Formats: sequence, structure tokens, C-alpha cells
Amino acid sequence: MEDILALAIDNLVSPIILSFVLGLFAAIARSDLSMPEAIAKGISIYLMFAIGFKGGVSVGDHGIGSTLGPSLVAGVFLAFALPLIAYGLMRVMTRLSPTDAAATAGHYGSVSIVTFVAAASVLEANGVAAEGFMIAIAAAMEAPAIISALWLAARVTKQTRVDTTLLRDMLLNGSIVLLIGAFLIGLSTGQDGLDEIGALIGAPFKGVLCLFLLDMGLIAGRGLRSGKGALGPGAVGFGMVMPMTSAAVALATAMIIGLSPGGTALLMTMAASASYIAVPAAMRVALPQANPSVSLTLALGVTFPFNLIFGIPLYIAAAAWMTGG
Amino acid sequence: MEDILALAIDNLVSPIILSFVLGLFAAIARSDLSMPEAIAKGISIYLMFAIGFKGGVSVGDHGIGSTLGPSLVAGVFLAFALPLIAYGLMRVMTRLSPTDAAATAGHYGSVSIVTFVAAASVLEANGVAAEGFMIAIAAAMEAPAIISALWLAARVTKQTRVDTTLLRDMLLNGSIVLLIGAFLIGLSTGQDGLDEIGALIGAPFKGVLCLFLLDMGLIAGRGLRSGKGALGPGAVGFGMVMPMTSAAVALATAMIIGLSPGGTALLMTMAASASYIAVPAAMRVALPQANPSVSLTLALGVTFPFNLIFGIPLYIAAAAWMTGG
Amino acid sequence: MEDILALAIDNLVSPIILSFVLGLFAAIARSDLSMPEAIAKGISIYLMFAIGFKGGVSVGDHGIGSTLGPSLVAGVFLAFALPLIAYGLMRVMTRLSPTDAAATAGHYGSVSIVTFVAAASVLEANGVAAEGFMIAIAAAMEAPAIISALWLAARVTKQTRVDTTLLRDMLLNGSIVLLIGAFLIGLSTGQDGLDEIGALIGAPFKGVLCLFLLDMGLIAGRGLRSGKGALGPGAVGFGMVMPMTSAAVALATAMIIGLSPGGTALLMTMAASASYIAVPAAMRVALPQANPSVSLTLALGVTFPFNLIFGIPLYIAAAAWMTGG
Amino acid sequence: MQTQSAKRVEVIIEAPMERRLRNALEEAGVTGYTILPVQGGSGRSGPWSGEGQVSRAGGMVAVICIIRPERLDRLIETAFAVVERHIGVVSVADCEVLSAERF
Amino acid sequence: MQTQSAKRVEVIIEAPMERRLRNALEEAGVTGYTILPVQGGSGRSGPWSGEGQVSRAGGMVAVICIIRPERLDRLIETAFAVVERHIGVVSVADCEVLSAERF
Amino acid sequence: MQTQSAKRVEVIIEAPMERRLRNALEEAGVTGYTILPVQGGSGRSGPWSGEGQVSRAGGMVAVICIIRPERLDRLIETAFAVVERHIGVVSVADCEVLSAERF
Ligand SMILES: Nc1ncnc2c1ncn2[C@@H]1O[C@H](COP(=O)(O)O)[C@@H](O)[C@H]1O
Ligand SMILES: Nc1ncnc2c1ncn2[C@@H]1O[C@H](COP(=O)(O)O)[C@@H](O)[C@H]1O
Ligand SMILES: Nc1ncnc2c1ncn2[C@@H]1O[C@H](COP(=O)(O)O)[C@@H](O)[C@H]1O
Ligand code: NA
Ligand code: NA
Ligand code: NA
Repeated sequence: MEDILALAIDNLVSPIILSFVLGLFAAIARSDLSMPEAIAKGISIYLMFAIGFKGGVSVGDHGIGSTLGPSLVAGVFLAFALPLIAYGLMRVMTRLSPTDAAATAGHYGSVSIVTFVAAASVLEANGVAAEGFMIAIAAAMEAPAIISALWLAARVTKQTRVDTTLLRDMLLNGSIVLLIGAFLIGLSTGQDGLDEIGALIGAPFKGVLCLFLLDMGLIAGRGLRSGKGALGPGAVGFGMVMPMTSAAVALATAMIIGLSPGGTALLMTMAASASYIAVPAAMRVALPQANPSVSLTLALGVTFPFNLIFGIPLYIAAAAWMTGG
Repeated sequence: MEDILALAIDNLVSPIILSFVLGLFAAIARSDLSMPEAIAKGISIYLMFAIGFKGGVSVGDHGIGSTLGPSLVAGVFLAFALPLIAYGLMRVMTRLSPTDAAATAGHYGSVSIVTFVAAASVLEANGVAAEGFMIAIAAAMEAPAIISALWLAARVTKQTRVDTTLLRDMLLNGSIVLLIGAFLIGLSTGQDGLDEIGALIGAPFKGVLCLFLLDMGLIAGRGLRSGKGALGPGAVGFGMVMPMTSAAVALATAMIIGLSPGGTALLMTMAASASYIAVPAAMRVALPQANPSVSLTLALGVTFPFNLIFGIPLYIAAAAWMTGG
Repeated sequence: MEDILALAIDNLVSPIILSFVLGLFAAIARSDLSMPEAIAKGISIYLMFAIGFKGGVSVGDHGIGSTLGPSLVAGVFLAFALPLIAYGLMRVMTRLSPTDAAATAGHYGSVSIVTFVAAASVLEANGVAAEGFMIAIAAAMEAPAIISALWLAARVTKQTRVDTTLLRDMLLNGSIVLLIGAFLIGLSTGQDGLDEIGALIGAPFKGVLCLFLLDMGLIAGRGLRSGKGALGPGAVGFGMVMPMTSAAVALATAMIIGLSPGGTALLMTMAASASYIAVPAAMRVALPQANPSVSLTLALGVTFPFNLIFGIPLYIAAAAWMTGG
Repeated sequence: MQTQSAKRVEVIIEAPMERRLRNALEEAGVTGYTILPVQGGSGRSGPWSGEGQVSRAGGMVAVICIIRPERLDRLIETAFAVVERHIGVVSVADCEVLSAERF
Repeated sequence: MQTQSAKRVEVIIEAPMERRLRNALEEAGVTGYTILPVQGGSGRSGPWSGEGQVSRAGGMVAVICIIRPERLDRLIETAFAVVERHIGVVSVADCEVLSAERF
Repeated sequence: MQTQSAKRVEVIIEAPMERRLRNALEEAGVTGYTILPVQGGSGRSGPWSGEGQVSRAGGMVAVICIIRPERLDRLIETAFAVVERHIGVVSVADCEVLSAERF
């Protein structure tokens, strides 16, 4: 118990979290601090390349072990199931329209890569090892989450014609291609490759993450400011109850397949986090009548900070406790 | 005396100054070399985050000492006083209209962060220590400088209604929020925080500064080329006399409050430098009838290179000499 | 022979080449992965600054030796001659119109800086030393290549009036000014300068090159996809025969002037590579009726990957073999 | 100088739909258009801004398409069927074009 | 296809005034507009360019606002009172809009 | 509110020609124009996009120039002589401008 608290406080005073808080504060105070779109996109390319590459190198070093297959199945299962749970929970907890609920549900099936990266950083800082392939699982969850959300969308709009090009688009979404591509490059060049480019993707990583989280804080803060009308207290509650529900489901799943404490914490974080990269664009196309500020404000303005500040230490502690790590 | 010369020459052949000169040359020769706006903004976010953070860590390490309070007062005093001196000097030395003079005066009250950073780099390279809180003083000078300039503007335009939202906007100016925010993050995470993100904000800092100064050189060169019509010899003279005047006032102030040689040199640099970040936007709103190329060409095309090339070594030498450092 | 193969395979599994392949694949698969224009431009400023600077430092360290003069002459000679060879070859091998052939020919006279950088990285990784001034030669080749191409263009269009401002523009092209400027800065600040900014331009260089090549792969892939109609098999053949022809001419030239094995390999790479920076813009202005997708698809979509994947190891091996290095 | 009347169609649309719009334009035989980046805006779904984007997934773009008047209807009907529900705003104005042979 | 006439107002204005203009538009009841980035230009205060910006503090933006003709006067009077002295250029053109129900 | 009629000229042109166009405009006495960045497009030489630019060397820009009607011919003839062969599209539309004293 004390450990959780210590971890949570330790987490809170890290430059990463404080950078997010700075961005949040600046946006809410209506400062004109802003990060150019191109820079934010450049940073996210860097982060995804680095995390994918390092995941590949780590799998190359330690082997995939016996849990890769089961983990993949678990990830895909979670990605299918979580949007349905999210939809049900929203219909109960909030007064969102079915369309808005369906559009939002998709976000909760896939993974917020930044949340994943933040959790991986905390694990690393605390010397907790995790399976190297977890980042590949995260990439694999995008597609089923979108399929699940599209199915929900089709039910809600009573459409039978599903836009087939949409799924193809989403599978070739830049973030997924980059993550998996970098993973494969890391896997095939191994430690030699990391020696070559480690000076870029290794040591400076956390500093870059700070700048990215500064921007995420700005975005989340602006979202909260302009989207606050769109969300009732029920919706805000959902944005915090849902990640804990997902994390619980993921914890059970991880224990069944026997992941390490670190891997369990990462699977919980992946389940608990809500994507705002590939899924939002897919949902805009599939459900244009949904109000995009609802889902983005929830994912970015409520669930993202919740995970960053409270969720991650909680999931790590729970994973350690339950797996005896 | 020889020391000054050695320092000046040493300063001149540093990659930082030469990068500025390269940019200046490229712009004057009408090369199409240019830095995308987003990159320049990204770099300046990096620089301000790094300088603020490191200032905070340094204050956390060494304590604020007994001079923080007096230094703050001194900074605020300088920021109020310098625009008035600048206005008087311009009315005497140049044929600028009262409006243009008032708009320009504001720039000389606040601080050019890049000039500050360049001076801090030179100090560091020469092993001269300075108070860590100086960067916080620089941030604190922005507001009084703007107030002083607005008061001048109101007198010049004989308006009584002062745009109150303007000051609020300027206090929440992105650069100020970022500087102070990063300072506080550095202060609260301390050496541990620096260990985490030092690989980004520490060693590569000077190289990034080179790229930024390349861009500053391009901007200053273009300003000189297109703004040369707007400036008479009197105005150009002002652009060099003013920083030396400000530096002299700051030197006296620093000696009264007992700053270290390094801190004295930084306070002089802050006083001598002219902002082109928050103040120009404020002046455009408050004095739209002023010609923005006058003030920007002076601040960026004359005073900035003057400080960079001659001023900084001069201020460091004078500070060392007068404080016996 | 085995060495060549080993080198080629080694080259193929480097993160640099694989990043290019990833970009190529993503573009051909129609993924929406993309690098913001500003980031790509920012990275190329970084690369050119770093390569120029390090070249200058290296010349400062080792002296220019006795081969600088002859090498410059050789570079200028190649830059004049290669467009003429390219034009002839194209008229024989392809069915491109004289206008398109002339516009394309210019590209083959000048140097692709990224190809140069990639070759320099491979040499460095294999511990092969090269003359530090080679990058200056590369910059010097731009102008004669454009003059040669303009002369071809004038012949083709039967115009006598040559656009004189064009050449001036091209000589002041940003890339050339940056390369030469950084070279001079490196030369005058020497090892001290490198110590100051090495943490930015040294160790992280290869990682940044990966990200740049990812973008180059995206561009080349999109070019191939959308330009495939414009190129017949003859043109594609030309895109591979031409670099080998140029490399052979350069090999002979290098042996005459007595370059080191590393320098020879770099001169061959410079000759073999086709520019897509300064020359394309010049050709658009001089030969607007030419179809820009022809020349860019050839240079970027065919010759660039050919050099990157097959050419560089081949040139290094040939240089080593012929110079007995 | 010889000019010819034409229509200038301006479509402000969400970026994820850009490719679909491009395809639809091509199918309708419209091969000439220009895409401008959009930095921010406001509409029924509230204000948004590219820097720190919130309520729009991936921003918007403005597509400008200059066509002969007689091709306007086809353009609008064929192409915009696809994107109708996503259209921010479609506006059409009269203009004169030079180099008439291009149209 | 059913269209409806409207006015297309284009305001080129300095970026520091963007928020004030947005507020003024909102107060005048105009909630639909789009902001395009501006890269450079030239006017009475000389030429400038966003890359290596000199004579403008923070660049400019172009605000495009499509409104019903009858609301034009209100828009212009209420909103532009605030920004009058800073206006680069305000131009108004006729256009036709689709999806008339939006206006 | 007092307005005055004017012409809005829009030129979409390759970026390497931007400086030449600026110079030509200046020579023709046109000192007021605004340059917008272009992100992509399509024309006779195929589609292209600024992100991962292929068939255009250095992209394109859109130059918007608002002038008095009586100056239109001079603008078009003097200035566009230089750039004629490179012009993507030049279109001219009628508009009304405020602050007429500027023109
Ligand atoms: N009347 C209008 N004039 C110009 N742009 C508009 C207008 N209405 C909407 N837009 C643009 O279309 C986007 C989406 O509008 P909406 O779907 O109504 O939220 C806005 O963010 C604006 O960029
Ligand atoms: N006639 C015009 N047509 C288009 N844009 C203009 C015109 N006049 C001024 N501008 C724009 O408004 C900005 C400010 O103009 P000024 O205040 O006259 O310097 C210029 O930099 C241009 O971007
Ligand atoms: N009809 C048109 N409407 C709008 N933009 C066009 C049109 N035709 C060409 N363009 C633009 O001009 C560029 C060059 O056209 P082109 O020279 O025909 O390839 C294209 O990439 C478009 O950006
Ligand atoms: Na999830
Ligand atoms: Na000052
Ligand atoms: Na070549």
C-alpha cells in the first residue's frame, strides 16, 4: 500500500507528468502557448519509431518466449470486447446519444501509444522488466477495435453497407505501419542497430517525451475548456470508471496467460488507455453525425490524464501485487 | 583589457556566433536558405524549456540565496525604467515619430531570451558561475516592460482607455508561461529530473542554439535588407548606444544588490537586449499605427547582433572588472 | 568478391537502409504515413549543417593535402560532363522527348547529398578514412551541373536568351550556402567547435538519417506509384545504367588524381547520385514545358534506391579493389 | 487579354475525407484542383485549431477547383454525393480564367 | 442541385488579432468561419514572409466566412469595429452555397 | 458601410517562381498581395502533395491580389508575361473591399 503511494508520488513529480500539467494549466489559463502541428507530428514519429525499434531489439535479444501467441490472442480479444463494454457502460452512466456512444466506444478498444510509452518509462525507471513484444500487441489491437466499433456503428445507424475501404485505410494507418515497421527493423538489426542509432532513440527519449506531453497537456486542456459543455458528470465519471474496468479485465487476462509483472502492467495500461490517433479518423468517416468533441474530450481530456496521473501507478502496483512480482 | 579582447575573439570564433553570421550573410546575399517557421518555433520551445528547467534545478541545488528578492525588484525596476530611457534617447537621437518611438521603446525594456542564452553559454564555457534564478528574473521583466510601454503609448496617442485584456494576454504569453513552468518543474524535480532528461536538454543544447542562431541571422539579415529604408543613421546609432546605456544602468543596479560576476553579466545582458517575442505582438495591438518594421529592424537587425558579437564579451568583462570577479 | 557481398548484406540490414525500405513499402501500400514538410526540411538542414561542419573540422585537422586542387577540378569536370553523357544515353535508351531528357540530364550532374551522407556513414562504420574536403567538392559540383544542363536546355529549345538570374539564384541555393557555410565554420572553429556542438551533430546523426530516409522512402514510393505511367522500361534501365557509368568515369578520374580509397568511393557516389534539391527547381524554371515527374521519378524513385542499396557497397568495393585500399 | 468565364468551387472538408474527395473528383473527370491547409475554424461542432487540435480528427483542408460552368453540375452531383455528410462548406463563385485552353 | 446565394467575406489580418476577431465574430453571432495560414505578402508596410519573419509580429492569417447576405452588414459593422485599424484587407464576394440549411 | 468594387486575382504558381512573380508584381506597381501555402493538388502533370512531394519541385503557392478594376489589365499583362508558362491557374473574380482608401 505504501509502495503504491510512493510510486504514485514519485510518478507525480517526474518531469514527464509535470510537463503535462504545465500544458494543461497553460491551456486552461488561456495562454497562447502552442506547439506547431508539424513539430507535434514530428515528435510522435520519433516516439513511435523509437518505441517500436526498441521493442524489436528487445524481442531479438530475449526471444519471443512462450507468451507471444497467447498475448496476441489476448490483445485481440480485449480490443474486440472493450468497445462493447464501453458502449454498455456509456448507455447506463451517461445521457449520450447512441451515435455519440458508439463513436466514443471505439476509442476505448484501441491503445493510446503515449500512455503506453509513459507506462513503459515508469517501469524502466523502477527497474521492472516487461516483455519486449508488448508494443507489437498494441499495434495489433487497433484493427479489431475499429472492427468492433464499426459493427456498433452499423447497428446504431441501422446501415447494412459497411465501408470496406475504411478498414483497409485504418490497417494502413501511418502510426501502425510505423510501429510495426520499426519493430521489424529493430528485430532484424538487433543490438548492432541499436548501437548505431541509440544516441538518438535512447538517452534523449524521455526529454522528447516531456515536450510531447507538454503538447498533450495543451490539447487536453483546450479540449476540456471548449468541450466542457458537451460532457455531463456522468460522462466524466465514465471517463474514469472505464479505464479501471478495462484494466481489471486486462489484469485477469494477463494472469491467465502468465505475463510478467511488467507485461501485465503494460497490458492493463493498453486496455485502460483510449486511442486518439487512428480510431478518431475512422469514426469521423463511419459516424459523421456523431459529435467529435464528445469522444475526443473524453479520451484526451479525462481518460488520458486519469491514466497518466493515477492509472499507471495503480496498474503497476496491482500487477505487482497480483502476479507476486 | 587583453582579457576582454581574448574573450571577444574567442566569442567570435564560436560556432554559435559564426552560425549567426552565416545566416546574416545568406540573407543579405539573397540566398533562399530558410528555416521553416514550425522548426524555428519548435527550437525556441526547446531552448526555453531547457533554460527554464536548468535554472530551476540550479536554484534547487544552491538555494535562492539572499539576492533573489532584491534581484527581482531590480529586474522589475529596470523593465519599467528602460523603455522611458529608450523613448527619450530616440526622441533625441532619431527622427522617428512619437508613435514609432513609443512602440520601439517597449522592446528595450524586456529581454531577448536568445541573447540571454548566448551569454549564459559564454559564461558556462568560461567557467563563470551565475545565480540560477536569473532566468526567472528575465521572465518577470516582460510584464513591467509592457506596462511601461503601454503607458508611453497611451500618452503618445492621448488615449485614456487602456486595453486591459492586452496585459492579461501578454502575461499569459506562451514564452513566459513556458519559461516559468519549466523553471518550476526543474525546481521540483531537481537533480533527479535533470538526470532523466539531461540527455536532451543538456549536451545537445549548444548545437541546437547554433541552428537557432542561423535562423536569427537569416531573419536579421532580411530585416536589414528590407528595412534599411526605414532607419536613418540616428536610429542605427540608437540601436547600439541604447544597449550600452542599459547595461551601464544594470551594472550599477547589480552592484547595489551584490550579484555575483556571472549574475551581473547576465543582468546587464538582459537589460541590454531587446525582446522580439511578447512585446512586438503587444505593441502591434496597442499601437497599430506604428510601423512594425522600424522596431523589429532595430531590435533584431541592429541591437541583437551588436549584443551577440560585441556586447556579451563587453558585459562579461565589465562585470568581472567591477565586481572584482 | 566475398567482401563485396558481405558489405552489401551488411549494408542491407542497417537501420538506415531498412528505414528507407519501410518508407518505400508504406507509400506503395498506400499507407497514410507521412512526414510533415517542415520536419523533413528541418532534418535536411540538420544533416547538411552537420556534414559540412564535420568536413570542415576534418580538413582543419588533417590539412587539405595535395589533392584538394585536383579534386576540385575533377569534380567540376564531372559535373559538366555527366549531364551530356546522361542526355546522350537517354536519347539512345529511352523514348523521352528532348525536353524531358535535357531536364533530366541536369539532375545527374549534381550530387544527392543524402546519398553522399549514406556512403560516408557506411565508410565510417567500416573504418575507411576519406578526405574531409569531399563535401566541399560536392557543393562545388552544383553550379557546373546546372550550367551544363542550361546549355543543353538552350540547345533543345533553340533559345538564345539564357536566364542569367537563374544561375545566380542557383549558386545562392540554400543547400549550397548551408553546406559551404557550415564547412567554413567547422574549418575555423576546429576540434574546439566540434567539442561544443558534437553532442548534437555527432552521435545522434545516424538516427536522424534513419528518419530522413524513412521520408525519402515515402517520397520515392509515392513517386514510383504515381509516376510509373511516365517511365518506360528504357527509362528505368537508364536510371540504373547511368549511375554505374558515372561511377566508372569517377573511378578513373579519382585514380588519376590519386584519391584515397574512401575518397574514391565518395567521388564515385557523388558522380553516381542524382540531385533532387537545387537542380529540379532550376530545371522547372528553365524548361517549364518538361514534365517534372519524369526527372524526379527517375532520380528519386530509381537511381536513389539503386545507389542506396546496390551502388554504395559496389562503389566502396570497387574503390578498395582498384586503389588497393 | 483573353479570358473565359469559369466557376470557382471551394470545399472545406475534414482531412480524413481528403482522399475520398480526390477520388470522387477524379471519377467525375475533374483533374484540376488545389488543396490549401486550414489552420482552424468554427462551425456547428464548435471552434477548433490545428495547433492543439481537439474537436476535429486530423484537421481540415480547403479544396479549390476551377472548372468550366457547364461541368459544374456534374462535379457537384457526382463528387459530393460521397462526402455530403462531411462537408464543412461548399461554395461556388463566378470567376474569369486566363489560359483558357487549359479548361 | 439546390443552391442559395451567400456572401464570402475574406479578412487578412495579423495573427495577434486573430483571437479578438474570433471573439468579435462570435458576439456578432457568426459561428461559421475558417482560418487559413498565410505564408507571406506585401502591403503598405512592405513585404514580409513567414519563414524568417521580419516586419510582422507573428504573421498573418486569412479568415474566410460564408454568411447569408442579410447578415453581412451586421458582421461587418459589429465585428470589424474592433479590428479596423489592423485590417490588412477585407473583401466580400458573392457566392452560392450548397446545403443551404446550414446558414 | 462604404465599399468599393475591386478585383480579386488568384494565382496558383510553382514555388520556385514565387520571387519572380513578386518582382513582376512590384514592377507593375502592385504592392499589395498575400501568399498562401498550398498543400497539394492535381493538374495536367498529375497529382502531387507537399508531404512527400514528388512531381513538383518545391511545391506551389497561391498568391491573392486585390486591386482596383482599372489596374487589372496592367497587372495581368505586365506581370504574367514573365510567369505565363509556369502558371498553374490564374483566376479573377469580382469583389467589394472595405477601407477603400487603401486601394
Ligand atoms: N459559414 C462558414 N464559413 C466558413 N467556414 C465554415 C462555415 N461553417 C463551417 N465552416 C468550416 O467548416 C468546419 C466544420 O463546420 P461544422 O461541421 O459546422 O462544425 C468549421 O470548423 C469551419 O472550418
Ligand atoms: N491589395 C492586397 N491584396 C491582397 N493582400 C493584401 C493587399 N494589401 C495588403 N495585403 C495583405 O495585408 C498585409 C498587411 O498590409 P499592410 O498593412 O498594407 O502592410 C500584407 O502583408 C498582405 O498580406
Ligand atoms: N482547374 C484547376 N483548379 C484549381 N487548381 C488547379 C487547376 N488546374 C491546376 N491547378 C493547380 O495547378 C497545379 C499545376 O497544374 P498543372 O500544371 O496542370 O499540373 C496543380 O497541381 C494544381 O494545384
Ligand atoms: Na484501450
Ligand atoms: Na532589455
Ligand atoms: Na551526379
